[in-house]
Amino acid sequence: MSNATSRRNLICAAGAALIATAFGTTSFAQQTGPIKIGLLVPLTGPLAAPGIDMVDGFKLYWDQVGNMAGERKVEYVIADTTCNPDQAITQARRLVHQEKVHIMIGPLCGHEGPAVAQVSKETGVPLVMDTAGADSVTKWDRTPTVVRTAVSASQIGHPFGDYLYKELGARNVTFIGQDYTWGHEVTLGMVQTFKELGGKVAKIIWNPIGTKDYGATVASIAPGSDAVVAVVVGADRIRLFEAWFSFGMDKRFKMYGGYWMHQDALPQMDDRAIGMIGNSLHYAAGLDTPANKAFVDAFAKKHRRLPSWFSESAYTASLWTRTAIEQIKGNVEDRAAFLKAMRTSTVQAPRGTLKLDDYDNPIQNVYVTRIQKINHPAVGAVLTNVPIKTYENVSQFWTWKPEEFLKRGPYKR
Amino acid sequence: MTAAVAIDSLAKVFGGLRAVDRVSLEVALGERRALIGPNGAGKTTLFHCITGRMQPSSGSVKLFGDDITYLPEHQRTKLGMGRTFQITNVFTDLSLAENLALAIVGTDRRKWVWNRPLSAFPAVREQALAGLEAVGLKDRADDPVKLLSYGERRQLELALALNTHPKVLFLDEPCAGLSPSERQRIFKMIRALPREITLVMIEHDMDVALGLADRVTVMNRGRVMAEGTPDEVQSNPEVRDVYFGHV
Amino acid sequence: MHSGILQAINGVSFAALLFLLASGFTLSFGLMRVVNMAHGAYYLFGGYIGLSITRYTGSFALGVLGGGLAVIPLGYLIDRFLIRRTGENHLAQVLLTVGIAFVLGDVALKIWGGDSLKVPTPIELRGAIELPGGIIYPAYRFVLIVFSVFVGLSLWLLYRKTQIGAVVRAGVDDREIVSAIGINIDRLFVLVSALASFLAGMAGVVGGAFLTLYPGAEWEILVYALVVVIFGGLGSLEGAMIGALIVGLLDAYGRWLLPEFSYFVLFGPMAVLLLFRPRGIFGREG
Amino acid sequence: MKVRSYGVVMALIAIAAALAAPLVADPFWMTLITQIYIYGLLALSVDLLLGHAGLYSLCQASFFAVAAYTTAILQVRYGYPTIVAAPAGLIAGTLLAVLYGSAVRTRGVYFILITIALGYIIWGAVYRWASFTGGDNGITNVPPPSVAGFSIASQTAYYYFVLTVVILCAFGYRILIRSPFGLSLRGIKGSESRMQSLGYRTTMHLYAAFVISGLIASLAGVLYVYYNRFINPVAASFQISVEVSLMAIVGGSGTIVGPFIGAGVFLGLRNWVSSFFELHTAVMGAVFIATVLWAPSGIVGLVERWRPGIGKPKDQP
Repeated sequence: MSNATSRRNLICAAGAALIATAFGTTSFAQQTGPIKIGLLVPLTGPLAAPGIDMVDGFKLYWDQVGNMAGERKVEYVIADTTCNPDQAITQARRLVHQEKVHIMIGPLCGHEGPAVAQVSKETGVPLVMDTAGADSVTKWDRTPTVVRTAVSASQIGHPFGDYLYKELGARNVTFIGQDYTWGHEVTLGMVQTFKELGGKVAKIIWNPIGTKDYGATVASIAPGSDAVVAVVVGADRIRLFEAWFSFGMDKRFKMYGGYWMHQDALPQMDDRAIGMIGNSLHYAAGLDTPANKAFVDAFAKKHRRLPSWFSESAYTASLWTRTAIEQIKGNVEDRAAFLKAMRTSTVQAPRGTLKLDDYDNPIQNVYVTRIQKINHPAVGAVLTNVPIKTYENVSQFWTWKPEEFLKRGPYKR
Repeated sequence: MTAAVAIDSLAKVFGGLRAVDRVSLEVALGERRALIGPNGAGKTTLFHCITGRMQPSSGSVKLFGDDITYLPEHQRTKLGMGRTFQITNVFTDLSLAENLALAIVGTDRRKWVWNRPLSAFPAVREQALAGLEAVGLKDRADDPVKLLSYGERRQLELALALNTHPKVLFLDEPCAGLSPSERQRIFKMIRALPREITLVMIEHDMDVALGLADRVTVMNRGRVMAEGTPDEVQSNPEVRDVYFGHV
Repeated sequence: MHSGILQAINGVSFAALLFLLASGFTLSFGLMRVVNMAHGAYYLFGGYIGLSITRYTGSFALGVLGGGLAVIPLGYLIDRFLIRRTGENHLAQVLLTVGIAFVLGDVALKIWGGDSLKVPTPIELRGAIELPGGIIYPAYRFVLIVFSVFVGLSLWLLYRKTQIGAVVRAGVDDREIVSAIGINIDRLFVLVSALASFLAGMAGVVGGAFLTLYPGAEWEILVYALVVVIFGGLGSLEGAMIGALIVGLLDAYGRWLLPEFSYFVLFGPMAVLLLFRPRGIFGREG
Repeated sequence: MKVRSYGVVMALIAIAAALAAPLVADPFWMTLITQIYIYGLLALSVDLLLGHAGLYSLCQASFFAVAAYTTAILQVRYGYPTIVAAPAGLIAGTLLAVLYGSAVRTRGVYFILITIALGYIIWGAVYRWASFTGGDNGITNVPPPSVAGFSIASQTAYYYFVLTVVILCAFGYRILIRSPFGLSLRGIKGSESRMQSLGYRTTMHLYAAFVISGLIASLAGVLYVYYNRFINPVAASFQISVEVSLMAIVGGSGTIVGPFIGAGVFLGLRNWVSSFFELHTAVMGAVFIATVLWAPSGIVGLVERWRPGIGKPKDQP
């Protein structure tokens, strides 16, 4: 994107305040109007449910702080991306040019991530990338105006490979992976650390999103496997769960969820899940910390269900954004200052303490969780993920040097 | 001299039904032949087999001595075969002039021209107007066919066939569904056709058929039951029994 | 070997579901010449309604029946007031029914939300049964195969051995004949369209119990159903049976043996078949 | 010639408005209008088959996507300049149309179904062949088009570029549909049997139309990838094929402006309604239902109906 265009767009978007930018000064005309934040999520389409989870987490946070940040009122616009990158781009452009938002938060779907990042690059409007987990965004294709508050796909994969070998004692594993970028990166991240420790991959079975029949998948698990690991998303999570038990696989293999039994899917599963390893994830609703308890209780009270990682993610993205806005005293017109504040602040989120690394990805805990039935005062008896092992302060590069990792290139099947 | 059309033991079978049963027929150059017979005698099926709309189950069709049994329809048209349809088959969404233009360029390479508008071909327009004049529709050249009456459409049907410049023209009940006065009109047009054009015509109306034709072929149940001059056919007792008996 | 057999049974069980959906689609095309792209939406709606009934009454059987029955009036209204107005214009039908499917899908999203929901099955169907040779197979899918064979057989008997079936078959061949012999073709249409809706709704419930229901499911399953009728030939009941088996088996073996080419395995042969036999295996030429 | 001058005046007004748009519209509207031109062009490619030849193709997204992907991959992955990448995209999309053209051996429902199947093959390919196409993430950061050191980088410049291409295409298209070949397509739509008896090898004419349609769709694909700077498998999806055909119908099938009007209505509605109404897909569906039932000739048809005295051939002096 040329200078001419970005300047033109900047001017259109933020008006006179930005003329100062052109002169390179640091004094900004502080505006007094409301701060506008655009949330990009799918409200329709296959990922509508996680999208609504995000909206609920997002709104919960801003309600709690009275829609204020840096002594300015906060207004938000929610745009439906339908989980379609084309629509995500159009909506992001609408938010920037028409709604004149100062900051964008989102999107959800992995493939929308690079698309919205591009709009941020074109227009200079900061993007707080939430939930969309494409590795490349904070590794090979970084954009100066984009920071990530959620997670990189392989970041949650690496610890699980370690756990699989060291704690679960697995040596010969069949992986069931979802066949798209997020699935590749999570699965192959696990495979990488598992193999480096000496583990053997018996087989990787790739399933496209929306695979209707998991019967074929469970039937092709390599016979000698001493463990099976699942990385599945969307409706596939429930289909795999059904197929696993109805084919009697629970009697033949040990199954571990690498990325599987999320809070939003658990109501569709049943008590057979109890005791299973559900996920390796940077968030678990059953996390026993005061910060998380407060968040879960508030969310459960309002929505009569427990928050999924999507809810927590949007909540934390908002929290982080507000922390940065407070730091710059509400002067969101100074985009550079805002981004700098995002990059330097440390946040106490429900999921733990967060801080961005030099590549704009949070360093955070990753929790391996077990499914348990708990009694929540607002929801009643409910299945949830309870951490059994915490990997603390996990970097997106795991234990490798960033340069090493970057040189190795992205995970590809 | 080779015949214009020569059909040798042609048959068409649908399932178990022999719609056309080993029909042999020869039409001489310049001859006007009427094909008559009761409903379901197989006349239209025979027509379809000759013009290439259907593939015969067996037998052969020759046009000016060349075997065209398996030739696709559009190539037959290039060899000089023209036809009309029993159920009016014209382009209702186009204007009359456009209808004729399609017929005029259909047999030459101009039909493939894509980079010049039709209006860049004044000769086509002229020819179309002439063609319309021949059937008395010239003043309606730019009307859409939608606005034409049924009778006028039958005239256009004939004009379409004539403008592929056929040497042999197959007319499938050209007067079907017309009022007596309209029949007379079409009848006159057909009669006024140049004698070089060989005519094969299915006709229900005996008067029309007999008044126009040099020779008449009578079909019944898929077979030829009689052939001859109009007078011969009319006096054939068998024909009288099968055909005129109904009238 | 063991896996091979298991995949075969898998393919057959998926085929059983596809047959339920495709048979209605193919019959309504055969008789009424209607291409109904909203058929997938009927599946989804039936499934959701069946789900609600099952949750409310606790009876899966009632859910299946109710899901099927509930779609009948919906299908009737759409047929009577919308599709009928397009006459025999397939193009308009395709567009119209795509529009209807959009509306129905969005309404379903509004009512049942975006979660993927599973129709709860009775506890006795949740386990696995052991087949000779040590093959463990889900009881539910086994019952589904049996159920589908039963439905298929009933349809076949209805189609081949009864007065109504004879009239329908005649109608598929030549509609004018049917009107000519004084049969009320409209009533026949209503009957067949009700049957097609019923089958689609029922398929939604039984399918929703193992494939789950979610926004977008209607298009995914519709594409499979289309492939089934393309293989089998539009309008042929036997074709729908064979087509469902082909698609089910291609899908199962394709994903097992050539996982990376699973889309080609399904659509490739179909495209080739269509080029050489555009009307499918049982479709009539000409 | 009242009608002709009316049409010319309207076309001139439209072009003048399009030329002036960047002066008044904000950047969001500019991107939306650019998008409308590009999808309008794709809808036009559908309509060559649909509105003229009477074939309903549901694989237009395949040509669009193959052209866009080819251009994107050559530019981003292999660093070829626009002068190579853009024509290569056009050629790749058109070659696919040459291959897929065998679908014209079928008619009616069968044609519709076979094109759905062919469309899914391309979708499956770009989706699954992740090492080459980037899979679900697609290909990002396509550079702005630049030829001989001259780069069309700004949004406004690209807007004018797309506008120019679209106007040229519209003129070319206008000549095409008014040519004897164009007339032959409408003839085939009206009565294929009659066309055969008039000496036309109708399948060849339809095949040629299919390839031309593929070429136009490919052109839209190349324009799209430089507009969006991004491409992913959604571009090849069945959904896109359906949507563009609906654009053509809603706008007015068989006309040149119709598909563009349809694209405007569709994209405008989607962006506008989705900002305040959750059930926007249902609204879209309702628009199609209404169009098919009550306005089969689309918006252009409605306008014609409400414009008494003009546009009817009878009124010509």
